Amino acid sequence: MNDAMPKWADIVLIPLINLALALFVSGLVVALIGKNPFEALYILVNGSVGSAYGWGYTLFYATNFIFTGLSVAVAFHARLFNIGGEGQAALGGLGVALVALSIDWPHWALALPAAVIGGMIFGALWAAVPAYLQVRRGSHIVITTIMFNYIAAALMVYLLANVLKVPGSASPETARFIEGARLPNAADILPWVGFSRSTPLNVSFLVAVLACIGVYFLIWRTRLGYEIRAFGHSEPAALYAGISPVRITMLAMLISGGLSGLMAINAVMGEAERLVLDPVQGAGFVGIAVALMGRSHPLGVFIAALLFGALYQGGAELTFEMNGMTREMILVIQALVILFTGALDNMVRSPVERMFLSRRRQPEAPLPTTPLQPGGHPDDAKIEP
Amino acid sequence: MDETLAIELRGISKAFGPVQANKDISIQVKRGTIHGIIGENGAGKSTLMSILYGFYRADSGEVFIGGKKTEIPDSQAAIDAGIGMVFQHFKLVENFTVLENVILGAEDGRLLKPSLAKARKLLKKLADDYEMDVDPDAIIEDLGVGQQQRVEILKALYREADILILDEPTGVLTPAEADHLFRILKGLRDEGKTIILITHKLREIMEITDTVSVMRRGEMTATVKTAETSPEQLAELMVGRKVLLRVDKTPATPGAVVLEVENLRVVDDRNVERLRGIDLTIRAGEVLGIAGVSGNGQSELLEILGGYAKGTGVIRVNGQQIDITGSASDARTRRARGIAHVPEDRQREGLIMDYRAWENIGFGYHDDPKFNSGLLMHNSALKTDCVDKMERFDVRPPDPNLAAKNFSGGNQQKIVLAREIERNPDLLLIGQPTRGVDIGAIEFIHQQIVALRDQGKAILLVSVELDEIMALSDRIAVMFDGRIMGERLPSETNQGELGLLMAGITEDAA
Amino acid sequence: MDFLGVIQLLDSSLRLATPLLLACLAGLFSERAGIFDIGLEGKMLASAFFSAAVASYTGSVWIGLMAGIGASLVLAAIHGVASITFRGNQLISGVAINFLASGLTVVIGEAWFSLGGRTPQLEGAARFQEITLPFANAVRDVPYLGPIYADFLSGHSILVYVALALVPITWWVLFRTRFGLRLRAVGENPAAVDTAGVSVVGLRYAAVMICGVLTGIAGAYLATALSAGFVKEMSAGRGFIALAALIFAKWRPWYALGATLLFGLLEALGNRFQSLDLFGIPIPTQFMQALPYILTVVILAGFVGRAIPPRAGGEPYVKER
Amino acid sequence: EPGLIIDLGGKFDKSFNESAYNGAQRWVEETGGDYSETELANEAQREQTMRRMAERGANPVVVLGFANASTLEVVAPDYPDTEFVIVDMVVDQPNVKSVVFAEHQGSYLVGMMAAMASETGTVSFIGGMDVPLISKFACGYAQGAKAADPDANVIVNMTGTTPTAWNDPVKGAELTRSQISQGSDVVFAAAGGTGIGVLQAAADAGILSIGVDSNQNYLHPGQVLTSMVKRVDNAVYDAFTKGAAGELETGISVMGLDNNGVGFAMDDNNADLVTPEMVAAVEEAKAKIIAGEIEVHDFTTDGSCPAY
Ligand SMILES: Nc1ncnc2c1ncn2[C@@H]1O[C@H](COP(=O)(O)OP(=O)(O)OP(=O)(O)O)[C@@H](O)[C@H]1O
Ligand SMILES: Nc1ncnc2c1ncn2[C@@H]1O[C@H](COP(=O)(O)OP(=O)(O)OP(=O)(O)O)[C@@H](O)[C@H]1O
Ligand SMILES: [Mg+2]
Ligand SMILES: [Mg+2]
Repeated sequence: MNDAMPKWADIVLIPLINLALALFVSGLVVALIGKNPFEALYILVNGSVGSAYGWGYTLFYATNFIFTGLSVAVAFHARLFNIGGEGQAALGGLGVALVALSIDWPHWALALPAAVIGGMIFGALWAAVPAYLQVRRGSHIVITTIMFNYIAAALMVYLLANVLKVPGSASPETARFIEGARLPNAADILPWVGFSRSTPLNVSFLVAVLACIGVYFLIWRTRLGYEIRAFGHSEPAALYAGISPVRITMLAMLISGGLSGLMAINAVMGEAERLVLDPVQGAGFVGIAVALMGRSHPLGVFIAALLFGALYQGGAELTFEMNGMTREMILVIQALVILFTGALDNMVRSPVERMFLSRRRQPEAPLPTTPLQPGGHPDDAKIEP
Repeated sequence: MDETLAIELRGISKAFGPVQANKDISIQVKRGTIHGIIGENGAGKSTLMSILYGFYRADSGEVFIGGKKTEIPDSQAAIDAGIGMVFQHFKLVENFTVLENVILGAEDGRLLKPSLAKARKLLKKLADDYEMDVDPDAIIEDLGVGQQQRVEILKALYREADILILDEPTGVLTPAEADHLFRILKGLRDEGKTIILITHKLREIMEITDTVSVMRRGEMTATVKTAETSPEQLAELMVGRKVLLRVDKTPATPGAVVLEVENLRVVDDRNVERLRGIDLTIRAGEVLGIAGVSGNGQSELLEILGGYAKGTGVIRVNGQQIDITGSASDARTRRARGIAHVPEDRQREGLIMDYRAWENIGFGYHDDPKFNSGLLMHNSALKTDCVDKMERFDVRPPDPNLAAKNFSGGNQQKIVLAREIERNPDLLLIGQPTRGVDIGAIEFIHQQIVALRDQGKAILLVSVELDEIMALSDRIAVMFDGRIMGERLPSETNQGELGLLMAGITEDAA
Repeated sequence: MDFLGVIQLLDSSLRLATPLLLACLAGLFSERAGIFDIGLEGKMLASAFFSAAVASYTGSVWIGLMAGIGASLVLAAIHGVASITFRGNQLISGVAINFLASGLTVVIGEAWFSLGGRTPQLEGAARFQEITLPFANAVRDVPYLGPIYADFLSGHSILVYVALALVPITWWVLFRTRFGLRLRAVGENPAAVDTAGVSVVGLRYAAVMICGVLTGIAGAYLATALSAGFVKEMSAGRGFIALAALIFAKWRPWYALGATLLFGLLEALGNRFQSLDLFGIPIPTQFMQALPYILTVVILAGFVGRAIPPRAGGEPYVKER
Repeated sequence: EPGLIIDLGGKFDKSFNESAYNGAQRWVEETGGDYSETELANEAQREQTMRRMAERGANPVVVLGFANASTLEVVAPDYPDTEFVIVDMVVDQPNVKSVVFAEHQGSYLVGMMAAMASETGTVSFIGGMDVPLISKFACGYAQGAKAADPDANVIVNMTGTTPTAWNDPVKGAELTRSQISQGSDVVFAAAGGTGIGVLQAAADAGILSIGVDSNQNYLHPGQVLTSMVKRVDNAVYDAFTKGAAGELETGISVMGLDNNGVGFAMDDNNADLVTPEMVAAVEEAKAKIIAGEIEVHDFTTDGSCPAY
């Protein structure tokens, strides 16, 4: 029972302390390589959320992480560890690109739903094989999804270098999508906010928000979600209730793969406007961290994705603005954030919990004592009949 | 310093987060006696003993062993002080052999070989001395619970324990096995060892202990000489009010046949035949009790009737044969045929411990149109339903938003019962209805089962508690090793006869 | 392909399998004790960097090896503190360690050598050299057995032999010693170990640290034996493959040898037959490059049954909630 | 003040990016000037960084690598007063100078040298990833080898299909050993950080290797036959100098053998390895290529290679 602490402490105070610790240690690393940590912190924060420009990038990265984070989260609810987000998102990119390139789209509003479907189907198909093998052959989904990441990478290189590339071009990338298959970006939609023309943030962010809401509904409101969670909590109980493990594993992985595939809406259709080699850029792996830190809840995923988006953008500013700051520094900061907010959570939680507990115990009145003589040995103390 | 005291605890307190499990407990245990500890579920018995064994650390209080103040920061210290403990939930490594489990932590050197050889010899000797045979090379998970318990006792004896704590040891034993255990305990006592026996069975307390302490809600309410007390008094001390120790019921009036089972066989995933041809029938308005030591196929019987084990044979419900092998054979289709199921292990199967009460109230029936529209769940319908059922089954606290894990065992069981009974099934399967449930709640649950029978339902009751089987059943079938050894009427049999059947001994053999 | 070709293929498989084997055995210790470790990759990378950096700085590969093991141990300790002491989520901790290693190796490397995160090339005593086993040259001409001995078994760095020797040693430690019994028990049921009077925390730390040492050797092998210096991200996913091999091997030492040799062989085959014509139709390079992964899936699905992990794996040992 | 955007892969990749960086450094040393520089960390930053550079007032802005082309196509028109230089790709905008290299020609020459230095008649190539640009190297190399020795056997291998393909010296070394076992005794690496492992394995096994992009002969003196240099440094240096003087010409500039944009590296480290006959043959071929008498096929034009 987790009533040791008020809720606000659980969801606000503790994460903030953790984040502060992570930044503190990051500051030590920055200082260690001879840079000013305060300046770095300022650039990091200001660069990511200090301007419309920064937000444009922060939210763009966050969009990717929301999709991959949700993907991992949905699988987690069924107690499946899908580390195939990289490959599923790459295949999603293929699906999106095929949709975008296949028809002379008159308007993005038509192209987007089609691309959503294309991305989801391709991502889901790439997850389907590992899911099926898990269900039918007991092949461990962790291995198979790792393998499918590599296979996806090979497939993408083959297709882009040989099949989809613009003839005569040396670039392993598809042609740029036509106007009707390009998504409007933040500057198009919200010109008055001050987003720059080039901001990569685009309507896919809204799709991501919808996906969060959708996943929330799926998991906590639908019958399927009810069954997925039940299966994830206890397989014997699921069997007892007549929930088919085969069906749940397949469906959860298909949805998970579909969500990863959706990432391509943002990265391929929204930003690059063409399919390039490796459009995923590690977002599949970041999704694992995002899902774990967000406790597999869509809102948590959203917040964690935002945090990682801000770190990505702030980190870019850091390398841009601070001489001699390598881009790997940002990996270190990310790692520390994951470590402190995710894995070392109890380091802060336990003492805080104890603090709250001791404050709460004091006013409690003792239980009324029984009229019986407590304890001792019968020779010494007789009880009332 | 009192040399005659094996153990003295003074002022032990222990809190688990907000739960105060032990509150300022003091107790003295004389050397060479069997000391019983009795109390409702959750009274804090296991916690207290676990503190003595160094498994938990007390928040405050002192421990004296043999009159000497002793710090027990961990189990090693307890072992060094001559204490051995058989936990309520065994602490065995399931895929290790018996020998490996016995020597674990008490190995003689860095290498295993000498320890294993030594343990094998000692095990043989202990087996001879106490008639406790266990195959030293058997894998724990292949053993029955009774055998597993022997391993736990052997572990303690191997460590030369002087003081032996047994936490609810008889729950998993046949009466004969329990008698055997008690003989062993008496033997050990006569050798001068001290024994602490935790149980919730008053009969056992009366039968074997010299003194008994009663716990209630984390506090020690009394310690008395067994000879100077009575079951009724103990029960009252435990619960704080008078309780009915018998079940009131009228003779059954059986109706039409509801369930027919012919030659039912189940093979588990390790290719062991768990059911070896079961035949039985149950009529409307009667309770068929299945007695037996756990692990003799009862679970598999419930599982295949409940729809989630596969096997061969014939099952007919209300005269219609149901599919038990096809892919459509699952718990869902069973429920559609009017079979409700209270599973043996409510925490593993019957409930999703992280689900709130209202979510659990629809578990298994979540595809009922009342609870969903095909896609979305009607959470409000579930909640209303839950509030209603909680009230009628007196679930405490009556809070539908509380997670199942935060209810006490008895209340968890009430939630499951409420859910299954209220479906108005034709056939109700009930496994271990009162396991881990305290006396007060047992009373209530038993009344519910009898009431259901009187409404004309067919009930299959599986329990390892012979008392319960005797009290509730209209007919009793005894299972042993995947077979039904025989059927008896409760009025025409006794615990002794049933106990023999449970051990696989039929009259012709005996 | 002729016999010598086969020998060379096996030779290559052995080299490629060695880092996987070391990491796989490392993971085996950790996971057998109930601590899942997806941070093998990061530890390997950190060790690769520090072994190369220190070897280049001191000129001694042995000091480098120690430094690599040390770095890996530091990360292992972080994993231990997070997942044992503070009962954190082992997966999160592993992910964090992977990120930390990819970032820190470059940040430190850049600050140290200003070579963009690389270390200087290692030469001479700063590298592990290949060892020629006794009589290797003398027996080379013996048919079949000669080449097997001289070309396949002989001529590897000492760490290869260490890795091979670690297989029976691991088996022996796990199944024949007190420590091994307790280690396996703590991964199956920590409460049993605890009530037997043995420290769960101590055992798990020991296992995590052994894991650190072995991944340390794996990383050093990459940077100071197979290549001559550190390049960023040079572990190139081998930690994950090792993890896959561990599951494949069902957490058993001899199977681990088999699994990693199989992975090594598949990769060697992929290297050797990158361009292949099948009945005159050229197979795309990318297909051949993906073949090891495809075959892994096929073998897993076709021949390897369900792998049951240690039962207490991944869950922190919590007595009081 | 000029600006340089270093591509994914990093400043010290020992080849492409590093060469550009060296060009910028040379300019700094010679002119004492200052320039802005930044490294890309991921795909999405391309546009961001280009715009940031332009808005910061850098001029000209040099971007490296083919992957920037489609981005620059969009960005350049928004900054008509800024001049951009893109290396390795053509972008058709009035304020963009596109610098492309005839890598196939340079590779042809080192291919000839490889075949001539080979005793086994088998030479090999290791590329990072099987993408058109790398095949352009491989194909030129194979053509050169076949030209010098029509019976030459050319083995072509690629490291991998994930980004780690460019940073996997272990795999590079293993591929090299595999090629050696197939008879190769000269190996040409065009695989970024992976190439370091290739050159190392070649040196360890006592065979010859060929470096790429910058002059890598010094890495293993006496064991690197030559390096196929691609003077990205010159391109950058040139852009910086001309940009400062305000005389940068936009349009396409092909850096080939004729203007020393590509070539093979000769220095003390490989002086003993390259025989006068080799130099003579290669110089002759070079002259013929410049004169148009020999036409080296460019893989990227049609995705096929006549030599394999
Ligand atoms: N593991 C746990 N973590 C947190 N709280 C718990 C835990 N187990 C039990 N509780 C809390 O302690 C209370 C007592 O639980 P317990 O099962 O011991 O009750 P009980 O007195 O045995 O009741 P019953 O007779 O109904 O079984 C419950 O209300 C529950 O909220
Ligand atoms: N590890 C634990 N963490 C949190 N709460 C616990 C823990 N163990 C026991 N409790 C709680 O402490 C109280 C006392 O539990 P304890 O197991 O000692 O009771 P018990 O008398 O042995 O009951 P039972 O008859 O059910 O075995 C209960 O409310 C229980 O829920
Ligand atoms: Mg108890
Ligand atoms: Mg209880």
